[in-house]
Amino acid sequence: MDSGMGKPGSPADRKGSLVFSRKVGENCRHIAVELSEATAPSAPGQFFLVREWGVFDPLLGRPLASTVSGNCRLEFLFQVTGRGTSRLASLTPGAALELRGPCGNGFPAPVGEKLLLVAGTLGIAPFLGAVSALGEKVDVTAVLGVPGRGWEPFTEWCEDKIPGIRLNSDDGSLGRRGDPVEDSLTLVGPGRELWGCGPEAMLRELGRAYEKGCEKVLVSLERRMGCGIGGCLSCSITTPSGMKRVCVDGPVFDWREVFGEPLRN
Amino acid sequence: MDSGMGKPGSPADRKGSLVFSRKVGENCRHIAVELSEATAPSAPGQFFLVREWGVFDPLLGRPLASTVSGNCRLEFLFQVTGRGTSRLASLTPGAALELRGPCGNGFPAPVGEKLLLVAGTLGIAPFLGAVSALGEKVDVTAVLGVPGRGWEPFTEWCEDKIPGIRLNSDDGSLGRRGDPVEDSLTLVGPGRELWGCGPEAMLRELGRAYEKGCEKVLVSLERRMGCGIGGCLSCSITTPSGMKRVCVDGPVFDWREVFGEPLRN
Amino acid sequence: MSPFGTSLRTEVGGVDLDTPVIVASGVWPMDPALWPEGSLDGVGAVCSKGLTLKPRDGNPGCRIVETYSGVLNSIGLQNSGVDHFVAQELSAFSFAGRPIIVNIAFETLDDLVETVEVLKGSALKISALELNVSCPNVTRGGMTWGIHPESLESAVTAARRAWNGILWVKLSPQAPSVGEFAELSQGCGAEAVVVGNTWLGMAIDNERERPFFENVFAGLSGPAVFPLALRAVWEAAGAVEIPVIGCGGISRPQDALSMILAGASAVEVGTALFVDSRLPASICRELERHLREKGLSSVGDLVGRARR
Amino acid sequence: MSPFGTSLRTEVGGVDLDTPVIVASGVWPMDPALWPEGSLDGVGAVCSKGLTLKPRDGNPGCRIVETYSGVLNSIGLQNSGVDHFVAQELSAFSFAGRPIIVNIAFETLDDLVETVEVLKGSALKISALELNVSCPNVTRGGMTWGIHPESLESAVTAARRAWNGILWVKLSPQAPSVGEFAELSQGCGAEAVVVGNTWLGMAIDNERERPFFENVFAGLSGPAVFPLALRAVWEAAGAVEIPVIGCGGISRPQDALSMILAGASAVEVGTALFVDSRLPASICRELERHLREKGLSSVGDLVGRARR
Ligand SMILES: Cc1cc2nc3c(=O)[nH]c(=O)nc-3n(C[C@H](O)[C@H](O)[C@H](O)COP(=O)(O)OP(=O)(O)OC[C@H]3O[C@@H](n4cnc5c(N)ncnc54)[C@H](O)[C@@H]3O)c2cc1C
Ligand SMILES: Cc1cc2nc3c(=O)[nH]c(=O)nc-3n(C[C@H](O)[C@H](O)[C@H](O)COP(=O)(O)OP(=O)(O)OC[C@H]3O[C@@H](n4cnc5c(N)ncnc54)[C@H](O)[C@@H]3O)c2cc1C
Ligand SMILES: Cc1cc2nc3c(=O)[nH]c(=O)nc-3n(C[C@H](O)[C@H](O)[C@H](O)COP(=O)(O)O)c2cc1C
Ligand SMILES: Cc1cc2nc3c(=O)[nH]c(=O)nc-3n(C[C@H](O)[C@H](O)[C@H](O)COP(=O)(O)O)c2cc1C
Ligand code: FES
Ligand code: FES
Repeated sequence: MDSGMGKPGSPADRKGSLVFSRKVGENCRHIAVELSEATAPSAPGQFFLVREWGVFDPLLGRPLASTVSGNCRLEFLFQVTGRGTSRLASLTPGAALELRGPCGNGFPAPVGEKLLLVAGTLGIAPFLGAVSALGEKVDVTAVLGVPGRGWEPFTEWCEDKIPGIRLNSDDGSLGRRGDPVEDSLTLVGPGRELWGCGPEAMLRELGRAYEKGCEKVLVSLERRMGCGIGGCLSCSITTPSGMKRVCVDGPVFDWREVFGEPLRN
Repeated sequence: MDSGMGKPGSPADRKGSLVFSRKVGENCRHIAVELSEATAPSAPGQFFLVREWGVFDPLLGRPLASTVSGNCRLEFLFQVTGRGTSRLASLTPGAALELRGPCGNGFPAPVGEKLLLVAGTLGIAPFLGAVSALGEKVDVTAVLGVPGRGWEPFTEWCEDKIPGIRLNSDDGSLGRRGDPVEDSLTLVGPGRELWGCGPEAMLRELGRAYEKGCEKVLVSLERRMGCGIGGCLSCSITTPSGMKRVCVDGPVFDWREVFGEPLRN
Repeated sequence: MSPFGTSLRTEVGGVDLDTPVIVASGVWPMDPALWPEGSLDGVGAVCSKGLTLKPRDGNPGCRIVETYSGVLNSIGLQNSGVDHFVAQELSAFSFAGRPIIVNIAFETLDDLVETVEVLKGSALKISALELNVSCPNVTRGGMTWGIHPESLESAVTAARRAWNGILWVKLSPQAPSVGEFAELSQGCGAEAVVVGNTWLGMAIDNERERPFFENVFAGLSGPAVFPLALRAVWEAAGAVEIPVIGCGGISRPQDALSMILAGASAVEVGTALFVDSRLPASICRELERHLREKGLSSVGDLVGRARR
Repeated sequence: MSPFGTSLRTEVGGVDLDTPVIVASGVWPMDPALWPEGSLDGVGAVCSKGLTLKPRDGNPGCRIVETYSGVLNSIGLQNSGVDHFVAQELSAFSFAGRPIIVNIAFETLDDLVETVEVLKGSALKISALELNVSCPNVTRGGMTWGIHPESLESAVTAARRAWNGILWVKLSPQAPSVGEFAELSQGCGAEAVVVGNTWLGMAIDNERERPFFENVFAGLSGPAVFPLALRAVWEAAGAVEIPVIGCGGISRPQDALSMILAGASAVEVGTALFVDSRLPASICRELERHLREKGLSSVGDLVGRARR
């Protein structure tokens, strides 16, 4: 049952107030929230269910990885994909929020000294905290993939936060042409740990890192959520070792726990 | 069917943005809204259904009298009494609103030269616009009643907007001790028109003005509303001349239309 | 003229519509002079307020209470009676220039037949009769007609005999099986069924420790009921050949599309107009957008597409 | 110990509760170690996730969709089976220190009886059995038990024979008459009825032009259904002598009070915990406030007060 991932701080419900909400390109927002009371510190990969306070439409909190978490302050980076996130994006400073978290198991401290982070667009969010938290101790390389033109404000923002981040775009208009998995496969090898976050198809592809001698591949999954704490089974996934809840058994899983044994050629 | 009240500008649905939201004491707010597009000019006593944009909880717009209405700008003064108004009160500048209006029949231009306005607490709202609109042409006296201590910020705010307003409070802590009806009855007489807005019991009492020779008493009523435009019959009242809709047949009615013939002794 | 293309034209249960968006009964003024700016755009037809044989004052006391994303109403069929409707209201109503659907309610079958007789005498065109067997807000008649198979059958049969124009039946979602009741209506000769009306709910005033409404129960409508109404439409559309008109909680353009994909040939919008008078136009734009996206040419192609 | 006064103590259908607020089945972890800070405060009892005889993986595909002030779920009774529950989960669950209500679902009467037999073998205390005849998310069993009088009767009778502890029946709001079904449960020996479960709804994915859920239909819960559930509770409480436990859409403290005033002896909260883990404590404060305001001494005095 215990996945051995980064130990969770116990989640709590907190009221918060929006400090700022900045556009990062057309469709993304960087927001900061001041909490009424501190939560447990959150590890990279842990998340919060974020919603507007006091209204029931939209009803559910949206799971967002905290990119920075201080004592009473949290930051998030999110994309507007639907009703809840567009609502969150429309809020102005001072707006009252409700947050549940930190939820789930984050990424555990890397065992080796070399870490490769692979992100598809907003999959970069959980890594933003990791990069600063790991600091000098670990040699971190980050690889990011975006569709292409139009994503400049987003990639510039990421480059600012993670100097040296390697850019990939489908059409080659930003950074390398290609996808972040291919790019990352050129870098992995024995002794390097790999963390991935992004579309599920991308995460599955990361299993190819095992062929390159990489021994530890961790991935952060997404599912629609209800409770966020393991009670409602909305976020269940079928894995080789049975049903798992993304919210408490994950969202960070060992690649093999989710996708089974990698094919080796 | 036609009540002969102030001609309504045709209502429309508009998107607006909150310009400011200022506390006026514990429980009241003075807000300004910038509209995306102008509405018809509104007469004193006409109102708007005001709601947050894009969410369905709370669902209904709250009817609020516009205290000031310019081309693309509206101001409101309201009390937090329940879920909808407390939600409106929590919004911060920039918040997106939806407004339907101007709705209903406002107060028609007074026929005489002397006008007496009688308000119970927030009943002052529709008169704020009237006082400035009528300006020098009419000799206006405003009478306000409040419960007492605690309402200072509100009464000060009103005194600032309507210099010379006569204050009454239940406990005598603010202005005269007594109720605004008694106070106004000392002032009415032939040739003076009376407009009232406040609790229904107070409005009924205003019928006593007829005894004093006052010939025209107009009152603004409140009812829970659905559509605000005369379609849903949520706001119906039984009157001596049949069922009336507060939203389109009112909210401003001739006192006799609502309460019947006044008792004369 | 409709600002929307011919792709939205459709014939539903014998009525030709420029768009498949109908204003539901009882939520919007019959006098188009009262309609807010732009709210006629995209409207394919308009239902009258529920009419009864004699004038009714409706229910006393509180008539509307807001709930989470919904409203409870207990209007109780306030209306001026069918005579006044035909003599006075219908002509103003006709100014909207849209097909008029006349919604009627009744306590007894005799009432029903008499009401229909009066409507037959109208010089102005009535595009369809919408038989309301589903009003939860009256103690006699109303919903009770729509929740027992035998009474539904007798009502639809009586209406069918009395009325030679188009007949729609507006079913109650309180019926034990919506599909069965839709079938029954079809069997009795209805040209279409409207699924459905408000859902039986209530609210309590905690301070006064009593129900808000004099009649205790009231009808729930608005966004909250949309998923329930969508399911009811799905069930009905699976049970009958005649068109199903979807009604209940449609609040955003996407909802109307969902209803149509579930099998509705047209939709009625009600409560959502309280908060957005331009919803009909937005629905039309959404339908046109979806048709383009899927490379289809007519709204009829969308009906029931999610059932394939 | 409950931080709330003795005024909230109550006995409901044979179970002693410190407060009348129960955590509904299927929404909250059975392991109290997973409960957010402060969420045990004010909780009078906890229902288990719906258990079945054999382990179930639940439904494939999308399991939850948000609706206007509500959620549709199609979990499909994922659980590890009753054996595993008794052997493993019950002991952690008992750590909550609250009465445990075991919710069970079944496909056949034999399943039901066998499941009960396993539960009888438990060394740890089970305060009541909650017979779930109302799950809309399974194709066999589930809600079908709760919408036909004969099948409800057979299920409650079988459970009653097999189980000598306290028996609650969780009714379906899809039943044609909630009052009648509550009475039937009472007649078959239930100590209390829970009114009710989720409401049958659905959602459509417009882009993919198909239902979101593999089973098409799903269960609607949350704020949206509150007015409907309140009405169902009112009906049930008018029909039976045994306690009614109100469940459905309770989202703010006032809602729980309304349910109790309508006739519920206790309430279950579900979906609202997704957004407010401290709701049970807030409900208790609201009940205490109301008791003080009305000069009453016990929550029992509030039950059905709006019916006077
Ligand atoms: C653990 C976790 C961490 C996440 N961190 C981030 C982050 O830091 N930044 C970011 O931009 N996004 C993040 N996401 C994704 C984000 O939660 C969804 O994009 C968001 O919930 C969609 O809400 P919406 O209102 O925009 O969409 P909706 O209108 O609700 O739906 C639009 C689409 O979003 C998907 N979706 C809806 N609800 C959820 C849900 N609860 N979880 C996942 N997908 C959903 C649906 O499949 C649908 O296609 C994370 C998701 C998880 C599970
Ligand atoms: C034409 C008109 C003009 C008004 N102008 C003003 C104004 O300028 N300033 C101001 O403070 N108030 C005004 N009101 C009253 C204001 O609309 C209500 O106080 C407000 O709608 C209550 O909403 P809520 O969310 O606070 O209360 P809710 O939680 O909805 O209910 C709380 C209380 O408010 C009453 N109420 C609820 N809905 C309505 C409604 N739609 N109409 C009337 N009463 C309702 C209920 O009876 C209840 O007791 C006006 C009302 C009308 C009809
Ligand atoms: C205030 C109000 C009045 C209504 N009056 C009638 C009526 O007279 N006749 C009728 O058939 N339906 C009536 N209805 C029901 C609506 O026509 C519609 O069927 C129902 O509200 C569900 O749709 P909605 O959620 O889009 O509003 C009324 C609804 C409301 C809210
Ligand atoms: C995700 C989810 C899972 C549920 N699982 C069960 C279950 O296993 N057994 C059961 O009897 N009810 C189950 N329910 C129903 C709830 O217990 C409750 O009766 C219903 O949701 C209505 O209450 P609410 O609106 O407060 O949530 C579930 C509800 C949800 C939302
Ligand atoms: S979201 Fe409820 S169990 Fe994961
Ligand atoms: S609010 Fe609809 S008729 Fe007045």
